[in-house]
Amino acid sequence: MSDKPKFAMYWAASCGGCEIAVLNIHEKILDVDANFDVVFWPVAMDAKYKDVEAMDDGSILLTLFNGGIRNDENEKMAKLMRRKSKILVSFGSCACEGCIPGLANFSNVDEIIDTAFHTLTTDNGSEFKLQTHYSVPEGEIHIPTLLPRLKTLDQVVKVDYYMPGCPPESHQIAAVIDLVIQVLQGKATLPPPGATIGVGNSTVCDECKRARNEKKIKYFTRIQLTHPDPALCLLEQGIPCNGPATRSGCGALCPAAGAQCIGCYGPAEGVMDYGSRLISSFASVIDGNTPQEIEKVIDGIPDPAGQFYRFSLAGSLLRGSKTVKSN
Amino acid sequence: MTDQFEPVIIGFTCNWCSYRAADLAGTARVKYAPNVRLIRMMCSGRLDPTFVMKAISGGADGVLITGCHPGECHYIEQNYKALRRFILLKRTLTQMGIEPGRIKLVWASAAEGVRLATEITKMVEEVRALGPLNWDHHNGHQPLAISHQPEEVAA
Amino acid sequence: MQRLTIDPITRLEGHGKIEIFLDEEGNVANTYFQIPELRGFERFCVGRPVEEMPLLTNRICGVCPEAHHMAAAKAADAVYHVDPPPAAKKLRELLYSGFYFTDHTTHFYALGGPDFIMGPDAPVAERNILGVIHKVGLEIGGKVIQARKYGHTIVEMIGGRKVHPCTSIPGGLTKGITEEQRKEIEQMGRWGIEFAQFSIDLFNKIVLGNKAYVDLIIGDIYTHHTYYMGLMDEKNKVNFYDGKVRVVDPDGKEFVKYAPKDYAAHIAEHVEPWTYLKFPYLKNVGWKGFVDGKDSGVYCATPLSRLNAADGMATPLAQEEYEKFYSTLGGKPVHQRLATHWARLIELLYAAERIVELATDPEITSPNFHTIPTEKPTEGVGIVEAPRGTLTHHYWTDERGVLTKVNLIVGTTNNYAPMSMSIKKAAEAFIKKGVVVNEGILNRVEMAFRPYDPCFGCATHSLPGQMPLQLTIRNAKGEVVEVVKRD
Amino acid sequence: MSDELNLENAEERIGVYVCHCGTNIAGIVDVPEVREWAEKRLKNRGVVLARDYKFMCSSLGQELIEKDIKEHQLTRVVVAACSPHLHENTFRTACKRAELNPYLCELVSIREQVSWVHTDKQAATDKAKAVLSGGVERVRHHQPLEPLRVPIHPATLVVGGGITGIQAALEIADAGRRVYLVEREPSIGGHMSQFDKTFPTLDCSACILTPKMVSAGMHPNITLMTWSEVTNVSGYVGNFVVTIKQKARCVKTDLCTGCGICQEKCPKKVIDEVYEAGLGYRKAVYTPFPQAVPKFPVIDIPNCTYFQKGTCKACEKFCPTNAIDFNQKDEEITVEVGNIVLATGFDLFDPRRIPHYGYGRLANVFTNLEFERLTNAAGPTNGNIVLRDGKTTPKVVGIIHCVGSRDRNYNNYCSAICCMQSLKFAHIVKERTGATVYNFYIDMRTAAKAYDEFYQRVLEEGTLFVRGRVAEVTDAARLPGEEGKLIIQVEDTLVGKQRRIPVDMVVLSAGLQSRHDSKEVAKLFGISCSADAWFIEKHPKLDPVSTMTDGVFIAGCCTGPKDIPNSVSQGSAAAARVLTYIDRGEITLEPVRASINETQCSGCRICNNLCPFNAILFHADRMVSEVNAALCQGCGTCVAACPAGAISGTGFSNEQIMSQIEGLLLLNLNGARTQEKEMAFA
Repeated sequence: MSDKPKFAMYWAASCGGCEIAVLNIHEKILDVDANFDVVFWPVAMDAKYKDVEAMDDGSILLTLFNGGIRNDENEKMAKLMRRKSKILVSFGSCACEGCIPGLANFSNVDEIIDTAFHTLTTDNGSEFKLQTHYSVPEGEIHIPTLLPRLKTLDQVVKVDYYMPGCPPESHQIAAVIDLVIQVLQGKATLPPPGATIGVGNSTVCDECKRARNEKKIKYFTRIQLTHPDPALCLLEQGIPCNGPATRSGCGALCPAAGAQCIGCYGPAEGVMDYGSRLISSFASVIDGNTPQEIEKVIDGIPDPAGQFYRFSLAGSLLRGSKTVKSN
Repeated sequence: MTDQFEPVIIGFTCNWCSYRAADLAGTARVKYAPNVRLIRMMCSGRLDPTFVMKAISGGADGVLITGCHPGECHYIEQNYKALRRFILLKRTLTQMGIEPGRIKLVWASAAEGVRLATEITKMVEEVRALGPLNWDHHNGHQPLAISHQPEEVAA
Repeated sequence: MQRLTIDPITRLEGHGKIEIFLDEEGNVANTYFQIPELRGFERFCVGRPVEEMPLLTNRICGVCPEAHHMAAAKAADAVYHVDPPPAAKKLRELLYSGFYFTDHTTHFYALGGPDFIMGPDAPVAERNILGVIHKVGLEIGGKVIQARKYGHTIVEMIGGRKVHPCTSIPGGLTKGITEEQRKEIEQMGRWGIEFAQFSIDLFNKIVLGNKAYVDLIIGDIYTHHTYYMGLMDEKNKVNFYDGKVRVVDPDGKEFVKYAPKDYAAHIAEHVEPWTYLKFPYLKNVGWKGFVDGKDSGVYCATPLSRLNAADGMATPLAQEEYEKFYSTLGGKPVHQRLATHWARLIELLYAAERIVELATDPEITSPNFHTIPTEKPTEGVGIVEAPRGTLTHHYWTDERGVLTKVNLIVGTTNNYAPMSMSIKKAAEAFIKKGVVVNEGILNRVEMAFRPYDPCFGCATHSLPGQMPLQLTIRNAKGEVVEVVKRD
Repeated sequence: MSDELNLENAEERIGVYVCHCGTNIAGIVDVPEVREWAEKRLKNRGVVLARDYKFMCSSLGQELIEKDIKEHQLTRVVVAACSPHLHENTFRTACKRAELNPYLCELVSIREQVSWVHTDKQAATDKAKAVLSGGVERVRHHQPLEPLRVPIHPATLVVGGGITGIQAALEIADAGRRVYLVEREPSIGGHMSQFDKTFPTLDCSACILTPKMVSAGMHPNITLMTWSEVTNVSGYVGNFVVTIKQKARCVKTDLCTGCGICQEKCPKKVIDEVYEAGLGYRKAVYTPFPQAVPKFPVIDIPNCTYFQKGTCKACEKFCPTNAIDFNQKDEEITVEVGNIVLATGFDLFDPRRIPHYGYGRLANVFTNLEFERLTNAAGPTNGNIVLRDGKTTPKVVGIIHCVGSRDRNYNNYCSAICCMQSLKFAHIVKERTGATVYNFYIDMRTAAKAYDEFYQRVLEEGTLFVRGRVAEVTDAARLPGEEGKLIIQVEDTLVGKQRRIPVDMVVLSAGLQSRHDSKEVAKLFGISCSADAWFIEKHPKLDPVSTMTDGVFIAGCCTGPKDIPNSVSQGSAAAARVLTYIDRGEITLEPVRASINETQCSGCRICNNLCPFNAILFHADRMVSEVNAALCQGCGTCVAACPAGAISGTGFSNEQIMSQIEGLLLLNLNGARTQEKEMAFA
């Protein structure tokens, strides 16, 4: 083992996009290799849980942890990585705020499993019952147990830094790796603990090229039902774009491609509840003063909870809907 | 206390109308249910939906939002913004499974102490009927430094 | 009784694990291939507006988000009964071909190829892309990175983002491409054709030139006589983006060809209580367990399956290779799973050729890339061919186009049953009484499912690729008697 | 994602003070228990000491706080007592004396919001604890602030040229300050100019009013703007910008001498609904009354033959100074003022709304204002009290009190002046006609200097008083002697029987009500109205001429019915308040303001049109928005609306409100849940 600082990357309940995004920093990967001793990175190399367990606590300098905490194994792993790592980075939307899988917190686990095993094409004998510990003739085999709701990493362990995005943009990842390397060489200092890194200071509008005016929303429409002016703010054209509330850093890719921002970079600095910011700002500029007028405009948003908490439900103040049972 | 369920309701008031209505109810010795705890803001336009989320996640069984009557806002028109936010917020919360009766908007002018008191008592009974919300119980109670505190450490 | 646990990645990590039970003699009694996670997309997509599905289902898998993006977009078109303008369809297919190009390249050079280029028994430290670079020469590394970059660039140009594209909406796309972009894509496509041919030559030299490998490929160990499925154009040529689903039987005869909307009449999903993943099979043949043959509904959906199910390739160079493929391996259908790697290269070539075809289509830069839906949204099915198998999205909505029901049959899932079978067969072949379990065997077991390029991202969350293995041998009491690691 | 509420200031040393307010609080809330609880339970929230005291607001109570701040190095103070609207300032000043920034003090109300409104002692005590802990959590996040200082523009706007407005204007002008006096009608004078005599002294209204009108008109420091209306008000105390619409007079005031020839020559007669209350005529070019100030007439365009038919121009032909100018247009004039006095007065209750009193249907039923004109020497009958036929002198007159007042069908309130006015009428009728006079009253209200004496005098004069609300006035004769008369049907509650009293003339003492447009006016000036649409005082007893809006004062009948002496004194009072501001030169404002963090602002422009005071400007060059602290009124709407969380507000920051919520929820009402919650502090 070299005496280079140790680096680890781990995924819990994630789609793997974060890993791809890291691979997409191309040449930069070699810098990682040059400056770090990569001790644990399931996708890229072989290493075993036991090896990590064997390491001294805090012996890994930097761990990028992506994926939400969906089952008991994710949770165990999160605690292990926390113990072993000096700096634990909550990497990607899933770990930071739950991301799309966090929408599962609108339902409880029973409903989720029940739905998945009662689709049109599923043929399940009425007696069918999923079992995490199952006895086969040869012995017992087991699969992990889903938690009552998907948790963000920082709801399970203390996190040192947050790096949002679905996935984080590769140029941001590269920048962060550069920073860490500079810190190692004493050329830079780490941001304050708890900081959000690899992002801009503002929100997506800051990077969006579209022209903007004072807002007065007379109606909300949907992207497929209109041909919006490509040069003008989408929100002003009634398309519920989450850009105003969403952390900058992506380069406003979606609005640039004619699509509304869906909020994958999460809330801006200091914001406690992403969805509330959107509810408040969208509502404030609705053009209507009577309940009737206002309701009519709001009817244009068919799924408010999904619209406002698309990526951040698991990390929101409410964590999920009322049906999410106790844990 | 009796063992009947006593809901806790957080009430947001504006400095110019509804808070003064509450004061007036006081000076007039109008009696109402003790379950509401009021927060004073300058204007109902200050109402940030985050406050409502915070109250619910912190264990409130209901939230009462009050302000000047439409057209009588001390800041001319800001209570309309409160109304717009309230309507959108309520729709969102309904999707989250929170009964509409738990979130109420009441206009009360500085002269309407009695009205405010009546509305409060009415709401307390409605929420009592709905039963405890106990959000913090099933979502892990948040201690004073809320977010980014591991919940089990907290709970 | 002894028990082997092959736990891809790590023991508690749980991205699919294999349980191998040995009888008292130490022969394989049974194997269980478990998928330990479920995210519940079918549940929480309900209530969402249908235009969000291409964005939400992206997040099912970060490796093939493009596939879900496309399937969702097509299902959404169907929900609105809207036919996107030709330019939109071509742009989507162009994006998709770019994705295929990257994905197949990655798999061959980083994941599948090394087994052959380096040899199954080479130490794992060498059996990876770096090893390949050392053996074949440094410039190849550059080429591979280049190829991945090009693919991503095409995806980003049309899809707006490198990972999780955002431009497909009901009725088409939110943007088109400029003439400059078109030129750039065309050039990348032409380079891609050369790269694909280079890769095929490499395969011929190293693999087909080596008798041991050829034997391994055509040997019985990696062979299953199953049904084969793939998406075909009207001439029964392989098409990734559009067409009808064609299934051929183990003898290569057409069993059925159905339109996406009819999928439910032909596909059903078997469930086992010990895994979160379901086992799709051909409804009209029936579920007979983890067995192959004409009477078992188990089918396979991989590059090999597509070639088996097709009458040929739609582009000239790929067609040549297609013919060479079957003449070399003794006619259709080819049941040897390891041949999938070769088949994948043929698809790589097709993808590159298709990129050039589409990039040179006069319509491709048309500003008419979206049709506003006018009909009432109801129900719709969208099917595309994901690299790892036929991908089906089926949505039901209310009159506002808000989802009320969802059904997803995702790529890798198609191959869950055959994969389980391959694993069992390999285990039986290599783990026999008296045989010391060693690295070579581990890898051979691994080689059994690597051809499927399993992406549990689609089914659970983990990534495809090299799955470092560990074998723990326990006696009947479950005590560890031997641990064989690969490091 | 990051946390707004971390306890960086966990080191605060907080002093808690719980007030008994005699028994006002202690009667219901177990004050000692609350104190003890705070000391124990809130210890780990930074509470270093908790005291209770009989009257915290007393000088001794305040000294207690000051002493503790010094001796225990308190960094924060929480007082649980009455409403902040009453004593926030008291305790802030106490802190200031002890060199603690006054804004580090929080006053929570356990009187108005707890002890006075709840009966269950346990519940009240629990709530008091919760409210207190809310205050403690909140105060931890208070920031030391400095009040904002705003210079006061020395000019003043007075709206309404009645006696109240005139009085206010004169007081301020005499102090040497500029006043803009705006009146909607062609002349100042208001209702008082229509009266004949004023009770109880019976001196002639015109005689005492005219001199004031004149001096207001000639005062060098008063800019008189009649035939004008305020159309827009912007800015804030000390710096209002007011737009005034000067309606076209069609008379060049610089040339007009007020000779009145135009009025003589004008061929067009118009019924004078305003000044003569519909009893008399005026011309299409007119001054409302001879002593009008200013003396310049106006042309009533809708009634002017030239404007309607295009010919006539008599006034122009005969005007000796060519002062007539048919092409005059409405003008908009903008003035800057530091303070505003509203003296917009009242409207008379319209007795038509009470059909059974017959006004408008029965010719000889008159309103009080009509009767004032009848008795006025300068009025349509030169002061002769006659019936509608213009000649017959009534032999029996019935005066009905409380018309539209003290009546839940119309206005619940007492109009304050009707009793005295009706007595005055009774006296005048007797004096001038010797007729029999009946006064129908509910009860007699003569509570002011020399009022009751006047009542006695009228009694002695032989006016007949019937106690009871009149049921109806009819001309349907049923009994002999009723023919051709108006019959007043009333229950005499003194003798306890129904009576029908035939009279020749009925005078209705219609009550006072708020101006028909008072709600719009209130909105224009940013003040609020009561349910009856009277303007609301800052405090009904202690600050009756101020409003919630700094720099806007109210006086006279626009705040509720008043007699002349009260109106005049309110005018003076308002003037005095204005002059104090002006002399101070500047005033201090609550430092509750919003500000935008420019690095975090994305320039999304959501906030841009949320501010009714136009305090938010957008810099297109830097693509960021900015709040102008001088214009910001601190409502916090933009703070709540900013999607980027880039706007913060002093005094009511997110941290303050969020932690107050947590504090309030610390103690739930059910014992079981209480325990649950307290774990949060473990």
